[in-house]
Amino acid sequence: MDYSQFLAMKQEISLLVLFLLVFLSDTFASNRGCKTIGGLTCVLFGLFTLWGFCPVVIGSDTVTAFEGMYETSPAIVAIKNILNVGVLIVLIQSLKWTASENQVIRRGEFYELLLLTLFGMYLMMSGRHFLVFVIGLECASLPLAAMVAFNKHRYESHEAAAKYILTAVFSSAVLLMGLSFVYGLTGSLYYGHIADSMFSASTSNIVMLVVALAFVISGLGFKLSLVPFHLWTADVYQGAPTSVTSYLSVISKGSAAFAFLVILWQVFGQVYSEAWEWMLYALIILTITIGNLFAIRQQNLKRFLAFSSISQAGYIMLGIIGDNAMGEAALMFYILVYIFSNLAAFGVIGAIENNCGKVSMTDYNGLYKTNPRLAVTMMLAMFSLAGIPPFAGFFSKFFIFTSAINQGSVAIYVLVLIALINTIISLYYYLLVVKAMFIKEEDEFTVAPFRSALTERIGMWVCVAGILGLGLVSWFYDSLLSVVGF
Amino acid sequence: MESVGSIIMYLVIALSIILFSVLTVTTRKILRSATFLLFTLFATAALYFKLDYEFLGAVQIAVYAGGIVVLFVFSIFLTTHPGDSSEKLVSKKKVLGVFAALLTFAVAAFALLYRCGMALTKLPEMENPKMHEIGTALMGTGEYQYLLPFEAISVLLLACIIGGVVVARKR
Amino acid sequence: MFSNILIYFVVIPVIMLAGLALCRNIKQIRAVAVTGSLALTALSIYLLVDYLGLRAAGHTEQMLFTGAWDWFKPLHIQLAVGVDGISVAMLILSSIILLTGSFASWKINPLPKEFFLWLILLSTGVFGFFISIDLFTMFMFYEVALIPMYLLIGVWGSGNKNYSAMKLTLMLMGGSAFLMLGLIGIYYHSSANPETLTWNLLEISQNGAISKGWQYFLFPMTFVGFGVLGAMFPFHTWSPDGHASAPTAVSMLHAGVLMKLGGYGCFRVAIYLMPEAANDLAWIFLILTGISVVYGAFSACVQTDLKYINAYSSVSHCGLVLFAILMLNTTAMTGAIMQMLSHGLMTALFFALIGMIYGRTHTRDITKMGGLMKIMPFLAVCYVIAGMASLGLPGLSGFVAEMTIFVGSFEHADMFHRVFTIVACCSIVITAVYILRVVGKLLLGPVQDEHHLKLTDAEWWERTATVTLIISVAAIGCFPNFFADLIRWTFSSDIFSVIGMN
Amino acid sequence: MDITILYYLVPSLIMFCCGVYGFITRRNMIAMLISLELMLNAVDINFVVFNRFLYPENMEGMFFTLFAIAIAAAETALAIAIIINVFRSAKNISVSDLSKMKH
Amino acid sequence: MEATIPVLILAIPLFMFLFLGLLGKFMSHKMAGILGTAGMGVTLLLAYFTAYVYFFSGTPEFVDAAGNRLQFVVFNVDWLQFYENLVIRLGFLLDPISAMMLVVITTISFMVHLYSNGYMRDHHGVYEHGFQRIYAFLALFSFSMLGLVVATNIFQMYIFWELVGASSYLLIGFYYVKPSAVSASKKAFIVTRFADLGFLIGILILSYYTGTFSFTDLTSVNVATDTFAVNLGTADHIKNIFANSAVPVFMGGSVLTWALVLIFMGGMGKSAMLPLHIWLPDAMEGPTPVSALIHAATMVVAGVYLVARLFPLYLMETTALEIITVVGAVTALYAAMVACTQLDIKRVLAFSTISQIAFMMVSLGVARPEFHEGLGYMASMFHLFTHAMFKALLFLCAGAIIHAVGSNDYTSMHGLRKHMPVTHITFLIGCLAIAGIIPFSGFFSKDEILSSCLGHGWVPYVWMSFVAGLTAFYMFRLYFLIFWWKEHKVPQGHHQPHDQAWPMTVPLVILAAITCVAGFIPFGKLVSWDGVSYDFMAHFDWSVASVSLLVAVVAILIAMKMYMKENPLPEKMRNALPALWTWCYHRFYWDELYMFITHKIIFNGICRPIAWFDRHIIDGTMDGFAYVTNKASYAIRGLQSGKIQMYVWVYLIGVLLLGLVTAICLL
Repeated sequence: MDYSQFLAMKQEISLLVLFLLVFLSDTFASNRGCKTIGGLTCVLFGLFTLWGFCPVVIGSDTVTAFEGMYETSPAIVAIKNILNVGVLIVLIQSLKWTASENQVIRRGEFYELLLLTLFGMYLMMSGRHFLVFVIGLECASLPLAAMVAFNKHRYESHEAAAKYILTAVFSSAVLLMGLSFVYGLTGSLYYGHIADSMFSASTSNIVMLVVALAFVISGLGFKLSLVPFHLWTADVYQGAPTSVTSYLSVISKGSAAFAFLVILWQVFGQVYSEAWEWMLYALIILTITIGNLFAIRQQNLKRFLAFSSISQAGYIMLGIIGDNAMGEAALMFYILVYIFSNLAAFGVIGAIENNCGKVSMTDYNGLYKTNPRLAVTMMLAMFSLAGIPPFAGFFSKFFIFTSAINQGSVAIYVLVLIALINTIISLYYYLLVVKAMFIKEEDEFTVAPFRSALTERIGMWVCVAGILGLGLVSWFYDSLLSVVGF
Repeated sequence: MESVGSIIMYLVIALSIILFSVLTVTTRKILRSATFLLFTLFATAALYFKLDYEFLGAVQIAVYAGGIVVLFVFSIFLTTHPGDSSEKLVSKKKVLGVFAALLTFAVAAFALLYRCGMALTKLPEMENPKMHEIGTALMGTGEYQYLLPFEAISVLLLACIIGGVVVARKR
Repeated sequence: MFSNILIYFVVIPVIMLAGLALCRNIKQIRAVAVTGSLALTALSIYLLVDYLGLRAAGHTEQMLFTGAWDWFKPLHIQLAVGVDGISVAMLILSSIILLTGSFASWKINPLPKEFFLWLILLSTGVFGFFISIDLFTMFMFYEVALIPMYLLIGVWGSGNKNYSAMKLTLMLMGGSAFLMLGLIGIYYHSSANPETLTWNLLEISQNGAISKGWQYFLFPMTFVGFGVLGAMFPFHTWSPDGHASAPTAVSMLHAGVLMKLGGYGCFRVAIYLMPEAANDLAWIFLILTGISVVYGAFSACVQTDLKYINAYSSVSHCGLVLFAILMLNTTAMTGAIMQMLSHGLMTALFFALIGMIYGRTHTRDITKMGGLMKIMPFLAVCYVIAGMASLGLPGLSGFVAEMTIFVGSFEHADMFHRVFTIVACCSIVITAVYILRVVGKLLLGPVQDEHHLKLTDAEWWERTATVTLIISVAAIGCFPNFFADLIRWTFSSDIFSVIGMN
Repeated sequence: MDITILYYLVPSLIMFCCGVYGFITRRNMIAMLISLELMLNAVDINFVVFNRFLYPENMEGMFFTLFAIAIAAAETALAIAIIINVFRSAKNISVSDLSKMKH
Repeated sequence: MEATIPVLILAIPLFMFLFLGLLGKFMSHKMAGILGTAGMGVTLLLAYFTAYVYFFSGTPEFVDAAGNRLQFVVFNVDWLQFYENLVIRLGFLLDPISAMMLVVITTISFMVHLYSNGYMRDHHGVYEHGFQRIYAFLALFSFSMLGLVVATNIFQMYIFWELVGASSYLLIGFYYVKPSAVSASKKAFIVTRFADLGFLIGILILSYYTGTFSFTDLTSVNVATDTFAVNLGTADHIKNIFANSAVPVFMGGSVLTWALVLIFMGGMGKSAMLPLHIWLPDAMEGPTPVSALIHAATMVVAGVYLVARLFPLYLMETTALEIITVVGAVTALYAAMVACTQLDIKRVLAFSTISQIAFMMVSLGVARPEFHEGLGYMASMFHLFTHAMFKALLFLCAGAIIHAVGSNDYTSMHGLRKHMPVTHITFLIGCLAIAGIIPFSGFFSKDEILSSCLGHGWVPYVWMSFVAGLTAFYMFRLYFLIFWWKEHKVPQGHHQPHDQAWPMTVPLVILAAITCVAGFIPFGKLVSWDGVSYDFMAHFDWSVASVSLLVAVVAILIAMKMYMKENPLPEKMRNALPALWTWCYHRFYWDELYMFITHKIIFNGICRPIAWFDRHIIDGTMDGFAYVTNKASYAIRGLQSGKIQMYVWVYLIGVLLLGLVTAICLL
C-alpha cells in the first residue's frame, strides 16, 4: 500500500488541485469573485502549463506507478504539455463567450468540466491498464456531452449533446466488448501483460484477436472521429458552442490520437503486420477521403471544420502507422500544429459568432474588406491546415509523411500518395474559405466591421505566432524528437 | 458433468436473460421495456451469483436494478405524454436493426468459435472471493489492486455530477 | 550564415515584405518594390561576376558558395545553399523579371500593397528554390512560390478568374503531391547507411545509393511533379486559363520564372539524382514532351485571346525545355537551360505587352483589334520583337536556345530520338505561323475599332520594363556563348558518367 | 452435459445483439438508452465469464465489471439529464426529431 | 588581309540599321535618306575594294602558286559552341563567289538606296510615312545578306538566312496598313520558314556525321589558312565518312543525299522553286525598290548561292544534283508560262525572276567537273551576276513606271515610250539582256548555261532553250505592252507621266551600262567550282549560241507581232487555248492548293481539332476530376443523414466489416 505512488502523477495531481481551487472559488466566492473566475482559471492554468515544462515534471526517464497501471515519460509529459497549451488557448478564447449573458451563470461549471475532461485525457494517455484507460476515456467524453449542451437557448446544442452522448455510450459499449475479448484472450488488462501474451494469443485465436482489435479501434476511432465512426462529429461540432467545438476538435482529438498510438504500439505492437496495419490503411484512406468529400460542400463553417478535422485525423493516423519513434514525434508535432491552426480558425469563427452570430461561409464574403485582421488570421489558419509553407502545417504534414514512409513498404508509398492526392481536395475547400474572404465581394450579409475582445485577440495572436513559428523554428520538432528518443 | 440442479439453474438464468432481453427491445411500451430491463438485470445478477461472484451480484442489483432502472422509470414518467405510450417501428429500420444485430452476432460468434479451443473450457474450481480480498484489492496499489481506478472513477462520477447539474439546471 | 551571399536572395525579399507591410501609400510601395528588385538584380549580377571569377580562379566544385546550416537536425534537414551556372542564370532571370514585373504593375489596382506583398512572397519562394540544394528547403520554397498565385489571380485577375485560379493552384499542388512523395522516397534511399540519410542534393548524387528499382518509381514521381509546373502534356491545362486570368506581373512572373521551376527541378532533382532511370524511362516523357511541343504550337494557332496564344506558346516552348532535358546530353541540356532563360524573358515580355495593350483596349480578342502599330507604335514594335524572339530569329534569344537544343537532340543516333527531334523542329514553323498571325491581325492592317484611335502609347515605366526585357533577350541572342559556357559547366562534370553521357 | 464457457457467452452475446437491435430501431430516446444498458450489461457478463472460466486466479474481470457498472450508472444519469433537456426544448423525446443538423 | 575592312562591311549596315531604326524618327526624312545612302555608299566602296584585292592583288592568301583561287577566312569568331569542334562561328570567308556576291549585293543595294530617295516620295516631293524605316530595313537586309554570303560555316549562313527572311518580311510588309501586304509578308515568311526547316534538318544531319559546320572543312577545296578549321582533310575524308557502312540509309537515300536534298529545300524556299515559289509573286506587295533588291537580285538567289557554296559536297552525291536539275527545269518552264499571261508588271517580273533563278539552279544541277571543268557552276554564278544587274534594272524601271502611272497594271500604261524615254531605253536594254541578245550580258551567261545543259544531255538543253525562248517572248510582251500597243491615255486628274528625278534615273542608267558590258567580264578567270581559273571562251560553243540567239529573236518577233500595235491577236490566242491560258493565268492554282492545305487541312483539320481536344478532352478530364469529386461528395451526403441510429448502424457495420474482412484475409 504505497500511496506515495500518487506522487508520480505530478500533472494529474496538480490538475486536480487546480480543479479544486477553481471549484471552491466558484462555489464559495462572492458574486464579485464569480466574475473573475475566468481570469483566475486562465492564470492558474497558465501557471499549471508552465509547471508542466519544469524539469521536475518532465524528468528524463519513464516512471511507472501502481505496478504498471500508470506510466509517465518525457514523451507523455510533452503531449500533455502540448494539450495544456491548447487548453490554455481555448480558455483564453472562451473568456468572452463565458462572460456572455447566457453563459455567465454556468461559467464556473464550464471551467470545472473542462479541467475534469482534461484529467480524463491524461488518464487515457498515461494509463497502462485498460480499466484506467476506460475510466479516463469516459471521463474525457461524458462531461463533454454536458459541455456540448451548454448553449441552453439553442436547440442544436441539445440535439448535439444527445447525439454525442448516445453514440459515445454506444461506442464505449463496443469498445468494452472488444476489451472483454482481449481479456478473454490474454487474461489481463495490464498493457504490459497483454503485450506479453499477445504473440500466443495471435497464434491461438487470430480471428478473435482481430475482431477484438476492430472493436477497440472503433472505440478509439470514435473519439478520433475516424470514418466510419465519425458521423457524430459534424452534427456535434455544429451544435456545440464554438469554444466547446474547438476543445473537442483539438484537445480531445489530440489526446485520443496519442492514446490510440500508445494502445496500438504498446498493447498490439506485436501483431502490427498481422492485424492492424491493413485495418489502419483502410481507415486512413476512408477517413481522409470521406472527410474531404464531405467538407467540400459545407457552408456552415463549424461543420466545415468538423469535416476538415476528420480528414486531419486521417493524417494524424499516418504517424501511427509508421510504427517508429519518428512517427510518435511527428504525431505529437502534428497535434501541436493542428492545435494552433485549428484554434486560430475557431478563434475567428468564435469571435465573429460572438459578435453577430454568423457562421455561414457566405457571411464571410469580402471579410477582408471589413475585418482584415480576422480574415488574415483565418487565411493563415486555412493555409496551415492545408499544409502550405512556410506555415507550420506544411512542416507537420511533411514530417508525418516522412515518418510514415520510414516504414518502407510499397504499400505505404501508395497510402501516402493517396493521402497526398487528398491534400489537393483539402486545399480546394480551404481555398474556398480564402476565396470567400478575399476574392468575393462583400454584400449585405457580410460581417460588419467590429473590434474583437482583447482575450480573443490574444488567443488569435498566440495562434498566429504558432502558425508562423512552429515550423520555421526547428527547436519544437527537434525537442519532440528528442523526447521520444529518436 | 455438472449437477442437474446447476444445469436447470443455468437454463433458467440463460433463458430469462435471452427472453427478457428480447422483450426489452421489442415491446412497444417504454415502461414495459424498463421493466423487462429490470428483469434482465436481475437475471444477470443471478448469473453472477451462480458464478460465485456474490459481491458483484449484489452490486448489480443495488446499482443497476436499484439505481439505474429507477432513474429510467422516473425519466419515463417525466418525458412521456399519456397519449403516446406506444410506438410503431418503421419496418425499414427493423430490417436494418435485425441485419446489424445478426451480423454482430455472426461476427462475434465467429470470433469466439473459430478454433473452438477456448469455448469449451469448463467451469474451474474457485473459492468465492472474500469481501476482505475485494476490499484490499480495491484499496491497494499493487498488482491486480485497483486504488487508481477507484480514485479515477470518483473523479469521473464527480464530473458526471457536475455535468448533470449543469445540464439539468433550468437556465 | 549571413556571410554567404546567397542568403541575401531570401533576406532581401523578406525585408521587402516587412517594408511593404509598413507602407502607407502607393509611392512608398513602388519605391520599396523597385528598390528591392533593383537590389536583387544587382545582387544577382554581382553573384554572376563573383561566380565567374571563382570559376576562372580554378574552383571546380560542383557548386560554389555552398553553405549548410542544420535545421531539423535529427531528420538531416538543412538549409543548404549553393549555386552552379544554371542557378546563377536562373537567379538573374528571376530578378530581371521581378524588376520588370514591378514596373509593369506600376498602376495595379485595387490593393496595391497586398498585391506586392504576395508578389514578393512568390519571388521569395522562387529565389529560395534556386539557391537551395537541400531537397526539403527546395520543396518548401517551391510551394511558397505556388500558393500566392491563387490570390494574385483570384483578386487581381480578370475574366473567369475564380475558376482559373483554383484550377491552377490545384493542378500545381497536385503535381507537388507527387513530388513530395518522390522527395521523401529519395531521402530514404539517399544513402546506403540509414544513419547518414541526407536531403542534400550533392551528397545524394555522390552517394548514388538509389537502387535502380527505386529510381524507376521515384523518377516518374519527381519528373511528373515538376513537369506539371513545366506544363508537360497532358498536365498543362492550367496554363492557358491561369495565364489568361492572371494580372500582368503575375503572368510575367509565372510564365517567366515559375514555369522554369519545373524544368529546373526536373533537371536538378529527377535527372541529376536518378540518371539511370532517366536514361531508361526518358522515352515515355520524350513522347509526352514531344507532343507538348507540337500540340501547344498547333493549339496556339487558332486561339483568339492574346493570352491564350501566349500560354499555348509557352506550353510548346516549355515542352521543348523538358524535351531537351530528357535528351540527356550536354548540348541539349545546355540548350534546355538557355531555352528556359530565353522563354522566361520573352514570355515575360509578351505578357507585359499584352497587359499593357489590354490595359488600353480592354480586350484581348485579336479579332476585335487591329492596326495597333499606328496607334501605339512603341508597344507594337516591342511586340514584334518579342514575336521574333519567340519564332527564333537569330540575334534574339529564342534562336540560340532552340538551335542548341536541336543540335544536341540530334546527337542521339537512334531513330526514335531523331524522329522526335525532327518533330520538335517542326514547331519552329508552326510558331512562325501563330506569331505572324497575331502580329498581322493585332498590329498590322487597318485599325479595327474607332475607339482605339485615341489610345496612347507606353508610359515611361512601361517603356522601362519592356526595354529591359528586350535588351536581355538580345543580350542572350547576341552573346550566347557567354551563357552557354556558364551553363555548360554543370553538365560537363562527372555526374552523368553513370549512364555514359558525354 | 458440460456447461462450458460458451453456454454463458451466447446469452450475453444475444443480449448484446438485442441491445444493438433496440438501439437502431427504437424511436424513443429512453428506449435507446435502455438498449444501451443491455449492451453494457452483456459486456459485463463477458468479463465475468471470462474471468471465472479462464482466469480464476485473479479478479480482473470482476473488478472491471464492478467499475463498468459504476460507469454505466454515470453515463445513464448524464444521458437521461440530456434527454430531459431535449425534451424540455422540443417537448418530445423521439429520436426522429433529433435530425435537424445533417448533411 | 586585315580584318578591319571586312568587319566594316558588315558593321556599317548593322550600325545604320540600329541608328536609323532607333533614332530615325528624331531626324528629318531627307537626312535619313542621305545618311542611309551614304552608309551604303561607303560599304559599296569597301566591298569593291575587298573584291578587287581578292581577285586582282595576287597575294598568296588568295591565289596559290598555280594561279588557283583560294578560300580565305579573314576572321572567325566563336559565337556559340555546341561541342568541342561543333561551333557556330561568325566569320568572313573570302572566295570567288563571296567576293562576287559582295559586289552584286552592295551595287544593287546602293542603287536601291539611291533610288528610294526618289521613289519613296510622291509627286510633290512629300516623303512617305515610314521613310526612315525603309532605310533602316534596307540596311538590315544588306547586313544580313552580306553576312550570308561571307558565312564561313553553314550555321552562320543559316543565321543570316533567317535574318534575310525576317528583313524581307519587314520590307514586304512595309505598307502594313494594307491587308494584302500584311498577308503577303506573312506568306513569304512562313513559306520560307517551312523551307528552312528542311535546311535546318539538313544541317543537323550533315553536322552530326561530319562533326563540323565549317565550309572550309566540308568542301575542303583549296583552303588557304583557316586556323579555325577542324581540318578533316580532303574531300575523300568526307566521302569516307558517308561511305562508312555504319551510316544509315533512310528510305533508299543515303544520309548525305538526304542532308543535301533537305539543305536544297532551304534553297528552294528562298529561291522560290516549285512548289515553294508561291510567296514570291505576292512579295511584290512591297515597295518596288525593295522588290528589286531582295526579290530580284539578291535574296532570292541565296538558294543558288547555297548550292554553289556546298557544290563539292553535292558532287559527291549526284542524286541531289539530279533533283536540283529537275526542280529547276520544271520551275523554269512553269514560271515562264505563267509570266506570259500576267497583267501586273511586277508579277511578270517576279515570275521571270523565278524562271531565271531556275536557270541558275539547272545550271548547277547539270554542272559536272568532267564537262568543261564544271562550266555549269561558273555559268550559274555568271548568270546570277548578270541577272542581278538586269533584273534590278527592270524592277527599278518598273518602279519608275509605276511611280509615274500610279498603278501596277499595264492596262493603264501603254505607249509610254514617248513620255519616259530614259526609262524606255533602259527597260529595253534589260529586256534584251534577259532575252539573251548579243552583246548584252544575259546572252553570255545564258549561253553558258545552255552549253552546260547540252553537256548533260539533249533533254535539258532543248527544254531550257524553249524556256529561254518563252523568256524572250514574255519580256517583250511586257515591253511592248508598256511602251507601245497604243497611245497613252492620262486618266482625269492625273499628271502626265514623265521620267523621274535623278535619284531614280541615275541608278537606271548605271545598271543599264553594267548590263551592256558585264557580258565581257572574263568570268571563268574569276569564278570556278574548284578555284582553278580557266577561259570559258575556250568552251564557247558557237552553235549553241547561234541557236539560242535565233530562238530569242524569233520569240521577240512573235511578241512584236502580237503586242506592238493594238490588235486582236492576243485575244484570239487566248481563246484558242482557253484551258492553258486559264491555268497559266491562275498560276496553275498553286495558291488555291496551298490555301486548301493550310486552311482546310492544317488550320481546320489539325489546329482546330487539337484546340478543341485540349479544351474539351484534356482539360475536360482535369475538370472531370473536380466534377467527379463534387458529384461523389453530393452522392455520399446521405451518409450524414442526421439520424443517430443510422450513424450507429454505419458505425457498427463498419466495425464488423473491418474485423471480418481483416480476419478473412488473414485466414
